[in-house]
Amino acid sequence: MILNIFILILLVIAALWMVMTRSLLRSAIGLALVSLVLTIIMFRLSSPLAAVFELSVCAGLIPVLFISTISLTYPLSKQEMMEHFKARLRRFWYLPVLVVIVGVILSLLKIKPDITLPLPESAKDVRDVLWNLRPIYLIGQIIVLLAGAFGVVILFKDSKKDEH
Amino acid sequence: MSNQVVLLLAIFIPVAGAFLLPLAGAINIRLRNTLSLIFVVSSFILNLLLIPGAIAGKILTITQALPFGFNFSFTADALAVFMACVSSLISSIIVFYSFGYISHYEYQSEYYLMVTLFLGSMIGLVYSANLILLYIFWEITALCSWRLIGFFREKQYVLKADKAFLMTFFGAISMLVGFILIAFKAGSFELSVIKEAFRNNPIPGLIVALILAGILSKSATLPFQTWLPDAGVAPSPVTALLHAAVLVKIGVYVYARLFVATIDIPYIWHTIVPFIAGVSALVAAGCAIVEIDLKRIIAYSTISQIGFIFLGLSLNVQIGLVGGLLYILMHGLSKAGLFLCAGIVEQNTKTKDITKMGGLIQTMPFTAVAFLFCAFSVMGIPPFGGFFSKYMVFNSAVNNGNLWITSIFLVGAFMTIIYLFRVFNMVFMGSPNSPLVKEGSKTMVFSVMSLAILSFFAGILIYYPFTFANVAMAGFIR
Amino acid sequence: MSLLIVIPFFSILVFNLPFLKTLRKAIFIWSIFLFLSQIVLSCCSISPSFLTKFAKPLHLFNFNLNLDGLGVIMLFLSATILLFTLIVSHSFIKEEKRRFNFITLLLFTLSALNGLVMVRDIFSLYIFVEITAIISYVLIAFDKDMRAMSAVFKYVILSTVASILMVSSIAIVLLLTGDTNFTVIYEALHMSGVNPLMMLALSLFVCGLFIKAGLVPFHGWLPEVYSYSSASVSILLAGILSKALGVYTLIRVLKNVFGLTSQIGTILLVVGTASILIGAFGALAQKNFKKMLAYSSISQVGYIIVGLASLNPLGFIGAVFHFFNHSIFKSLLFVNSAGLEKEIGTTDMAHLGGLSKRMPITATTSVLGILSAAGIPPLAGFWSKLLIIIALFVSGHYVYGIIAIFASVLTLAYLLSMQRMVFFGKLNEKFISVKEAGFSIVLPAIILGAIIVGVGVLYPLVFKALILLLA
Amino acid sequence: MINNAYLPLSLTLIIALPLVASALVLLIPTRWKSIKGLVSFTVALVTLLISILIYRNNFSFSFPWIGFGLDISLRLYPFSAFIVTAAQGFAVLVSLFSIKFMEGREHEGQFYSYLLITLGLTSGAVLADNLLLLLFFWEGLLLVLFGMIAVGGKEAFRSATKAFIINGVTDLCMMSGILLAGYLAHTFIISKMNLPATGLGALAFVLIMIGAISKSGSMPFHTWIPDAALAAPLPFMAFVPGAIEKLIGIYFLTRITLDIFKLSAGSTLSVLLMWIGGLTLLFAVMMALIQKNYKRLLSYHAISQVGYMILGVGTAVPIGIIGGLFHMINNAIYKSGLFLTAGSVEKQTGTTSLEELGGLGRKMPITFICFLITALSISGVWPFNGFFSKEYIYDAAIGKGLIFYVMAALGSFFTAASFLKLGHAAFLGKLQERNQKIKESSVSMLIPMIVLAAFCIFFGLYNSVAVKIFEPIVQASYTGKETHFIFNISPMLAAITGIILALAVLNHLLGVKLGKDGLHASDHIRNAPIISWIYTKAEKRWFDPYEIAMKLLKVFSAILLWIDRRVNWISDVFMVKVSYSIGSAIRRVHLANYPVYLIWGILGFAAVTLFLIH
Repeated sequence: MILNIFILILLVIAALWMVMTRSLLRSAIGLALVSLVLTIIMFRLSSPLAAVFELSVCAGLIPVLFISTISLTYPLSKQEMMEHFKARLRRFWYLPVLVVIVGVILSLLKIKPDITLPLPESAKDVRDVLWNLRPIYLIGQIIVLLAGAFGVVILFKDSKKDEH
Repeated sequence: MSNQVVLLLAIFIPVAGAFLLPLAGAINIRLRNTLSLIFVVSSFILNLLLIPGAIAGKILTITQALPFGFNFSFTADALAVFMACVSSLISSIIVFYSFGYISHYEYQSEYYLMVTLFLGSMIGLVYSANLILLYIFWEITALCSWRLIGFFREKQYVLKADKAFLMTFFGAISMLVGFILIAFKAGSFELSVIKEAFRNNPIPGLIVALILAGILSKSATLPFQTWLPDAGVAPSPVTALLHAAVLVKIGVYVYARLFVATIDIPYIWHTIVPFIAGVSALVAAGCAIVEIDLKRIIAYSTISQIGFIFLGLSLNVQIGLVGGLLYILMHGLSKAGLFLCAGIVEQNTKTKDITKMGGLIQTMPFTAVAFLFCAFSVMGIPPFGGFFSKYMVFNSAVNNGNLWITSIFLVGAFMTIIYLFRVFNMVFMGSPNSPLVKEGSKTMVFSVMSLAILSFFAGILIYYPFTFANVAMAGFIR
Repeated sequence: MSLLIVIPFFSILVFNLPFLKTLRKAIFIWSIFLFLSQIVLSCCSISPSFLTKFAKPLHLFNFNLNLDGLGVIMLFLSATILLFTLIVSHSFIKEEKRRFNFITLLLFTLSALNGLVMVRDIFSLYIFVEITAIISYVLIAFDKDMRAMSAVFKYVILSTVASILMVSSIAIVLLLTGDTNFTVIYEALHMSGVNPLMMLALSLFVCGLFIKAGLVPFHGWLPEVYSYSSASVSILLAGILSKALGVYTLIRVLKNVFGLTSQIGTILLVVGTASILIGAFGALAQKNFKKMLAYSSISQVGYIIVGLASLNPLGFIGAVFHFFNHSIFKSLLFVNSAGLEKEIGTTDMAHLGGLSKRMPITATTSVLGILSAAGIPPLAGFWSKLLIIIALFVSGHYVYGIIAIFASVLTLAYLLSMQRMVFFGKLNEKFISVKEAGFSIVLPAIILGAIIVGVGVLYPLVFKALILLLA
Repeated sequence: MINNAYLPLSLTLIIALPLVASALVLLIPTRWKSIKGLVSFTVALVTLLISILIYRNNFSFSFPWIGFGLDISLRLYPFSAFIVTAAQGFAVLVSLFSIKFMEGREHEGQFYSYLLITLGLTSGAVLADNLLLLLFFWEGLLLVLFGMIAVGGKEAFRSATKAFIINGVTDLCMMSGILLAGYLAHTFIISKMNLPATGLGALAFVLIMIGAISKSGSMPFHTWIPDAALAAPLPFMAFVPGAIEKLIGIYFLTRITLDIFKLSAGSTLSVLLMWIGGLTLLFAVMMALIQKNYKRLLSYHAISQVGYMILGVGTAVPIGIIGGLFHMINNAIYKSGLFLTAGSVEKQTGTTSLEELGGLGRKMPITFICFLITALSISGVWPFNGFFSKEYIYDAAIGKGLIFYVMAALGSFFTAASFLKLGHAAFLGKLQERNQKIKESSVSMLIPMIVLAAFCIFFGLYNSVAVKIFEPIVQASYTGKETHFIFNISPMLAAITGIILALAVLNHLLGVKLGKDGLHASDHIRNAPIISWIYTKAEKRWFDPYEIAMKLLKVFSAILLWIDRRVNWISDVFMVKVSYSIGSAIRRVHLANYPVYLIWGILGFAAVTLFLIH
């Protein structure tokens, strides 16, 4: 039980560090760290499939993408970085405070989850659930992907044209 | 054709016809003007057709049940037919008058649309027997009066129109809440059902107060009276239509329909309402004596005369009821005359400030005589109709035995004489302060003279309106 | 039913295939055809017999969808508002390329909204909410105007927070009931009785939807997004998008999943009345036409929530009817503001004045919109507000009823001041040359105005249809 | 003489004929010279003949007009018949006089039609047996009053408005009094009403009395008459303030004191009446003394003579009432006679201010003689009618209290003094050169003067005839049985009046010696120590209730306007400021950075969860 709490605290610290760090590069690395901790939690909660996806996509692919693009950009000078940090500090100093307050409140409630955990009768295979029981998810996922890609294309593709 | 058809036509010719007018206006001006006059006059004639039935005491009802209890139902009893005839008569004269008046300004088709719609919804309101239907027509009149007061598009004038619309809307909302509460107690919005439900027990004071707020805001009595003088910025046929003949009478009619004909209010209200009316009459008369804007003076005098009508209706004395109803007719006629004369004077002298006028009787004799006749009728001088209604209202005040209220209204009557003569002298008599102007156009002078003569013959032939009012108000005193 | 989602989606794919460049011109006509057919479909499906007869072929894929009364209204509304946005955007977006992109986005919204409306399980509801949200981010930022960008950034932050709340609530629900289908959850939750966890799930989901709907404690993003997004997008947003995401899902979830209990009723009451008042007072002091409309839509959405909170069928019908009316008159007012932006370039009311002379049609339609918003009888807004007020009185919330009805005086106040500042008053010389807005703006205004008057005057038919659909 | 069948027709004819004729007169084009005067003269004559014919009958009938007690019921009985005939008689004389006098003046047609309307309405009011019908005719006179004065000239409308407002206000009091009386007695038929003069009845009596005495022009409501004297055309002054108003006012006063309220002799109300009569008597005649204008002097006298009548009727003793009524008819006769002399003087010399008159006696002998007769009868010299009616009033007044008798005596002293001054200033003394060419006025103006002078003498010599006319009135209410009152003039009172008249002559001679000519005969009284202060204040209209009321009203309505502005302030300024301040507060709170929105959201979420879970 203590281990879980320790991992959760680790997760929160990693997230805070990601948001508060000075340089963009470090925050991208922070993102990878957060997803790593998340995969550990998922493994502990015995859902290997989700953990594998989390590890490969969120911990692997996305941070690589971010780091490569950020490294292409022109690095900020030390002094500018300090200013950004102060500005960000001024704007987000209360985030950790807020998290603590909400945590305290929720603990006060002492929600006693006295419900019996209904074990899923048959560990249905993800594949047949996706295909037979809920095909709508597939359509939904496809539309989301397409919408996201299309949105990025519309907003940023022709911006290059404007530059030159 | 059967009376039902006549009733529906009387309401829906002006209401539906109003929307044709802008189209007719696009074709040519004369067609639109005559069309609007035809609608209004035909509604008046149709109402006249209903009189024989009403006098014989037959109550004509049309009901069409709709979901949620907002049924589409009308009743034409003597009270409703009386009010419908009065307002449609005066509106037809005013529409005829506005041919000459409005021709100088733009937005004319909007004006004619709104005036005809206004009359149609007034007739609809008078005949409606369902509280929600009544509220719908009530709000349409508020909407039309908003557009009409805001006819001249200057920002100041539109501000006044908005103020008038907001105050009447505030009153209407509180009245709607009152209606809903009544419908809860009685089980339906139908007036007939409500009448049965409250057959012997009076309704709680809160509901009376809420509905009274609406009535007072519409008929411009004390707490809500400031919008009426401000609405003087409207063109004068509108102020005549609004102040004198129709709009303020709606509030009084709903008081008569609800608190006299359908429900009996707790006895304490029979002293509160006359007291409010008395104070309002005094305050308005005081303002009229001191004011210098011609239209505002006549508007204040309307507020003060409305106090008299409320006195008559609220004292629970039979002669008072009949007197109140007659007062509506007489005051409507003469006050419309006063406003139209003010319109002629204001349009020709281009100013509303009476201190700058004077000696106009030399060049505008007809308008002056018409103004004097109408003023006499408002003051209540015998051969004119105003005398009979004033005497009946005072008689009911005396019979009611409340000396305080009688003395307040007596002082009010004194002040009426004084401020009306003050206006007459400053405008028409004395040495002219500004160059004298010629008489108004033919149609305007004719309509003003007809109103003056009507209020004179209303006095001489008082027997007919009296019997009609007597039948209308029979059997309401429990 | 599923075709309604699939067809617009496939049409996007088809038009975007590289080699079919020549077909690009046809997308405008095709999308208009698509919207019109959906309107016709939703109109005929008011009579239940139609659904059963024609629904069979639509069941190509068994997506576990079904269409109830509320869904039909939503289909109709989304189709009409999208149609009008398309027509208005026609005169705003000039280049061929950007217009094509805009139309594809609209088709995306259509399929997403249809999906949202017809879906029967909670997770796919979440998915479609996410799709619509993403598309609305892109739409708002479409003009890449700086202020729009900052507004959309705030909107993205807040709506992702909302999505997180919803996802966690779905997780808890899954935990409790094991299945995501509405009916299954409904029975499971009601059998197991009240337990704190279920309450937590409910509050999470409801707060997520409050953020999306822009009700008072969570309404921060709404004014900026509505006023800084481009003219045609603001019509879509105010008309249907933010309400569909927030209010429709709230109705669906509360009615079918968690069930309307008195506790949630009081929350809705408090939030609704607060948003009515703050929306009305906020709008009173505004100097910008679109910002005032944004605040006013907060206040009107508050009416819908209050109608829902009265927990009786009358209130429900009133709330849905007001939902319908609000989207109609709000999009009418935004169409008028689009007309203003097109002809004058600014919607800052301080400089405007006396435009009714120059733009008569826009002025008259905006009068119709105002009166319907304030609830003046002959027009549609009055009936829905009346139903809501009666429902509140029936369910005993007299104080809230009185506050709600007297807030409509405030509504009338700020709308009249808007009408006075923009359309009446003296025409200042800069706008002498202004002429009436183009045909593509005037047509939607007239149609919307006609709908308002038609619904208001023919209220018996409308009531019968509503009872048929909802009761 | 006419059998009963025609009586209802004749009664309605008396009322309707003048009204119809008045409309006719207006239609006659102005070109035909004096046709209008002739028409009004003939119509008045015809109604006079009708009323003389039906004089003897005692008859009443009514037919319903409107419900609630207002139906047309007319009653002819000796008292009302007498008043109607007297009114028509005066109408005949005045219209005859004004044929010549009003010739060539603009609005002549309007003058005659108003004259006829007044005649019709007066006979209607007198004949009415229903209080409401009386009120209808009574307030109708208001309309005509305004018209007749306004016809006088350009600036006449100011005094016309003043007259209208004063009469309008008092008529409204009378209306509420009548309604109260009708409410108490449950009927408006005068013959059937009898009410106790206590409590509400007293209030009703006072209100109705205000209407009656204001119509007859007594003290508190008299101020319009002197102003109207200058502005209005002279025949109006001779006809309405001179005769008609006195007739109706006192007729109605007697009806309420005798028939309706049956005032007991010593009751407070009768004392009140006597005081009003006494004060009017005294103050008006003192004002008359100092007047410099022929017509204003006469108008003040008209007010003071009413004092005598009210004093007489107020004693509520048979002799007093008969004295009052007798004085009413006497005063009507010599007052209109005097006004007619003023008319003929004005016609010839073009002015009525005494400075420009003098020595007209030689030029206009007949007018001078008629003036002499009427002046002597008004001052109460023995053979003429004024003496006898004043004696009856003295007799009744001394019975009630010495103070009333002293006031009456002083009054007659000043009356005599002022008429001596008037006669001296106008007719004796040096003839001014501007009046050299004048000659006696035309016959048609002289006849009415001569007739009236003859009546003064006739009623003086055969005063018992007058008493016989008024006896049945008093009998009906007092003793109920046929008792004949025998009045004889107490020699002692007659002696005192003789002494008073002699003193008046002496005072006049003293005045002439001091003031060197007739005009300034009264100056020595004018600037006596305290009296002069009162006089200057009176001339500056301090004591004029109308002016005081108007100033008070201005202040009162200013306060009311302030109230109205406050109510307006609440709705205009207060509401707007409050709502805008709340609105801008919300706008300011709405900062641009999203963390604030986030915090609101989370707090909201926390509140919802807390509420739901507990």
